[in-house]
Amino acid sequence: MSLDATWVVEWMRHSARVLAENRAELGTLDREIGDGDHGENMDRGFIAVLSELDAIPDDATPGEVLRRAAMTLISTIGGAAGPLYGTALLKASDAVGSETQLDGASIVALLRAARDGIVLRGKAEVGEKTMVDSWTPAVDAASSAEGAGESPAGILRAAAEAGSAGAEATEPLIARKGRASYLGERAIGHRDPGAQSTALILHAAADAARNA
Amino acid sequence: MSLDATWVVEWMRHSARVLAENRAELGTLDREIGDGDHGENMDRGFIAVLSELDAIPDDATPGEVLRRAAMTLISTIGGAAGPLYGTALLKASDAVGSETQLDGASIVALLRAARDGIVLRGKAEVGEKTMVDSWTPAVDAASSAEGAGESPAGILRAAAEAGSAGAEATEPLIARKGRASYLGERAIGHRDPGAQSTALILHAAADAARNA
Amino acid sequence: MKKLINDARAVVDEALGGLAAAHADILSVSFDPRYVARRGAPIVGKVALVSGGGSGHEPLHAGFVGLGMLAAAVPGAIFTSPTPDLVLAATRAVDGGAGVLYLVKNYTGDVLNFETAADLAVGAGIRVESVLINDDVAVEDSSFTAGRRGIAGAVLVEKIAGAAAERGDFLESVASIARRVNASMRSMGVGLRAGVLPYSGESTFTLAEDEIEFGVGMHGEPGRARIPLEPADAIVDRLVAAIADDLPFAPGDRVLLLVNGLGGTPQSELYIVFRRAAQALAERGLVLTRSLVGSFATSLEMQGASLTLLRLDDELVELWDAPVHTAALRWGC
Amino acid sequence: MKKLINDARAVVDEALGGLAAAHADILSVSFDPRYVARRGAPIVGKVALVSGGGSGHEPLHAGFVGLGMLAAAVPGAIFTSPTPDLVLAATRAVDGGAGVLYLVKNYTGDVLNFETAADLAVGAGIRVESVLINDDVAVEDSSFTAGRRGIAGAVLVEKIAGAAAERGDFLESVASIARRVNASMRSMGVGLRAGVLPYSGESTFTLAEDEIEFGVGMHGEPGRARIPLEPADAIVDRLVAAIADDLPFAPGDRVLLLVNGLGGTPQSELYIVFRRAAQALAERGLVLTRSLVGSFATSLEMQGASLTLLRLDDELVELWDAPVHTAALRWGC
Ligand SMILES: Nc1ncnc2c1ncn2[C@@H]1O[C@H](COP(=O)(O)OP(=O)(O)O)[C@@H](O)[C@H]1O
Ligand SMILES: Nc1ncnc2c1ncn2[C@@H]1O[C@H](COP(=O)(O)OP(=O)(O)O)[C@@H](O)[C@H]1O
Ligand SMILES: [Mg+2]
Ligand SMILES: [Mg+2]
Ligand SMILES: [Mg+2]
Ligand SMILES: [Mg+2]
Repeated sequence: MSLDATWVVEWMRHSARVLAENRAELGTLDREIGDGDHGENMDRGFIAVLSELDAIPDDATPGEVLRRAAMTLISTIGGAAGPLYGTALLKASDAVGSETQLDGASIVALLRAARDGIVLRGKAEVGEKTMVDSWTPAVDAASSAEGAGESPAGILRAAAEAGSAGAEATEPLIARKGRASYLGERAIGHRDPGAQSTALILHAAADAARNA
Repeated sequence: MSLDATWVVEWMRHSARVLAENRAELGTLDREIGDGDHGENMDRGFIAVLSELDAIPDDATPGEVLRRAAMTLISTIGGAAGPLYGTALLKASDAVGSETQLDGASIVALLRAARDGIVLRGKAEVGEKTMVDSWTPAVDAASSAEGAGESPAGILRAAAEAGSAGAEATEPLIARKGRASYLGERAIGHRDPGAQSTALILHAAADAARNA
Repeated sequence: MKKLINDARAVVDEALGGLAAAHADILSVSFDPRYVARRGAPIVGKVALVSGGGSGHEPLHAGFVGLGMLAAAVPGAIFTSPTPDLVLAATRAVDGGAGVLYLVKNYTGDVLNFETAADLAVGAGIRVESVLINDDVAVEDSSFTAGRRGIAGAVLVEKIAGAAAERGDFLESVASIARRVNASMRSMGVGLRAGVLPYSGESTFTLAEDEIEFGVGMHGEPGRARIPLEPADAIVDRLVAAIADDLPFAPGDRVLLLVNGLGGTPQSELYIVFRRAAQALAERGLVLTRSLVGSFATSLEMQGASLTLLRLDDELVELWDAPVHTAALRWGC
Repeated sequence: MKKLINDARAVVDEALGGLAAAHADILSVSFDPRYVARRGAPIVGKVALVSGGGSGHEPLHAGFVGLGMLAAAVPGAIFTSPTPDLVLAATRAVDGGAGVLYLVKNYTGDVLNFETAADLAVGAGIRVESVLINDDVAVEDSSFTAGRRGIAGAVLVEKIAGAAAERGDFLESVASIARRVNASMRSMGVGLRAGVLPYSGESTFTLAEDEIEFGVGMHGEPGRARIPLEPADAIVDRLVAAIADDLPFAPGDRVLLLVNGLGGTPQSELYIVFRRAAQALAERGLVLTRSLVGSFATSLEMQGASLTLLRLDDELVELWDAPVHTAALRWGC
């Protein structure tokens, strides 16, 4: 079993929908420990990706779709999340190269490259209360699932669930990167907005693969 | 029976006390249909009069006390009320000249001169929702009481009561002078702050005469 | 509401203390009697402009003391016009022998106190002229009111008459230019949330969450009506219509547009207002020739803005462009 | 809270529309891609300063575009740093061949986006240097945070480096002056009431009626602590201590003091703050040599203020005094 460019397109569409639905909630999370714009930023970026998808040729490869989505996010989200998610998708695109069918190993490579891109740009380690705290457990879970012979859809579901757990697990943490790092102990008890949007995007990836 | 300079001094002292006590209420009346400063203004002015009284020689005439109080009010109240009350006391001072004992007729002349001074400066007629609506019935009541042979204390009490009634009677009026004139119909239902402070000052005059 | 103040009754003096410390090159502050005078005043042979009024409208008027504008400002207590003795003291401090022009916003208190001051000054041998500023079209000028109020247009009168004084015009000529500016301008404001009086901690008025005061005065006095909150463009269209129809301004007129913040409105909103106002003027065929955007005549921290439109001619443009160096307005030097 | 806006998502563009209409003599606005450029840019042979960041801090940065200051400003969405393509577009528009200096406030988003833009610009053959601004002493600069934030001190860097560019300094020299200003200045602010995000209608933070945020960031980020509301003088003393002890500033140092309003604070309160700050500097033996008071780096309509202290030397004074002509700062011309 494998996933193709249609899956990437659906992933982006699902992401746009779920981020729109959660715009206010992400905004609230970011108001609590940041500056309140994360919901707006993600929504604006993925609305732009939706328009971009319309312009993508039918025969585009997964890597091409990812690259165009990445460029769109970089030029529409702004803030910290824009370069981070943009780099993530850019590195994911590099990882899958010109493949047209993505098997489990490719999916894991894609997720890992995305995470590595974020770490490269943002220099955050696990436990610093950022989106990395959702990405890294997701990559690990995906890798285990792949090792256990799961389908791409199963791998993505495992990643999404681990990503959600990772986002939730940011709540007790003190932040050491990004805007929330100024809060010190006052960040405790609040979920990191970027980790939450990562969890939503990972679920969108899994949902997009469900009927694939 | 007559009143002397001691009465004027006591009048000013009583006025200062009652205006201080009603500072917040006068402020609220003025916030409702003006700019909220009337209580502050009157209190500031009469606190200054209190200090001025300490500097007045024991042998000062009623007219001298009134003149020094007038000058103090003019240079400390400001706003509309400062020149109006200042002129009132200045004209009252002129009216009693160098008399040392004020009989009923002098008291009426004093009040009438005060009212006329206000009308001269402010050009307000009765019914325009200003302090004149307290002063004019007070002068009329004082005049009647004097005609009926009342004592100075009785004359002042009659003036004070008519002044209070006049202040209350400003409530249903539309204002045509001062800051409240901009309100049109919205002034209806609110008592004019200047009419209210006039009523308080007239009561202070009567109270000061009680033990005289 | 919270304020960055120490003592409610020391607000005026302490703010003047800061003004003096920050702008010693421009002005000096006398605390008792209280007035603000241009550094180097009196200037012999030049007409001296003096304005004043209640405090709480900063930078009006003390922020406009300096080269090319006011010779002195006389700040009263919060929302309370200053007393005649203070105006007289300021007058004496800045009279350079060429006479003093009082610029008085039309409020009963200001008029009465400046009137007395003028009497006293004339009695002391100083030539004084007074010009009344009454640019606010919010309230009808009829025998049923105290007449039109003076609001943000005061800044334009002070700037332009100040330039005339600076170039050496005689007292009568400076006064007549000030009257011309006043006659050629109209203003109106809108309030979204009232300022808070420092001594009582109370708002000067209260509006519902969906209400605005259309035509609000700069002491929080009421205007034409309370109306529902609308988009900025709709509010601006109402203001422009009220102002432009009043003079009236005619197609082809060159105009100066002042968008003035009332104290608690951020600059971005003032520019949103300016944008639509400029469009609305263009739609009426008016030629936007000069602009000013900022919080110049405020009402404590009131949220809202006012528009002022001034019809220009060549002389007014030249006087507007002349150098000015005050705490709140500076160009050309 | 009510705002004078039309559409929460059009706020930035519409405010820029007003800026363009009011200041056509100084700047021009490109809406797509969105940036603000100095009129007449590019200027051949002169270093071009480009800054930018999230919107909601007006007049920062667009209000500082013009002679003697920025060549271009790149305003992002509200509180969101602009994207690299916009910075690149602005860079291309103003590069006069002598190179472009990016002035970047230290926020993860700003740093990342300007970093990418610099890569792209260098790829396009444009010489680019970047200087990071991080004047806010509120939060410790340690490996446990994203580092010190850049706040109102940005205005001083832009003014002084802008003057160096205007006099014809080379790129490296302008960058080194900008770094010197950044290294010689410290800032800190206090918030009394948060601004409201236009798109959600929600405050960026919530304080009790008797609380203030000591060391607040200019996006409403928290500072050192929430403390009880105190008299202005006590608050100022805390701020001055935090700032002056940090560099540290030493007796005899000549300093520039900027008292900056955060958007919803009236000028009178800023001068009350200035008054005490000037006293506190004198008590420390610091020599107040230049002053600036106003709302220059705001946070929507937040109530509060920040202080910035810059240690001066002869060259910095000369560059500070050099002519500047922008929407929000003007002197010497
Ligand atoms: N250095 C970093 N590494 C990884 N993620 C980061 C870093 N800095 C910030 N983030 C993520 O970005 C999120 C904030 O994004 P957003 O609100 O859009 O940007 P901004 O902080 O510029 O307003 C945070 O919740 C966090 O997950
Ligand atoms: N033209 C006038 N004639 C008589 N009284 C007036 C006139 N204008 C105002 N007043 C009185 O002054 C009072 C307001 O005084 P105050 O609040 O101290 O001054 P201001 O209106 O300048 O703030 C009004 O309530 C009214 O009674
Ligand atoms: Mg954010
Ligand atoms: Mg009043
Ligand atoms: Mg008043
Ligand atoms: Mg942001």
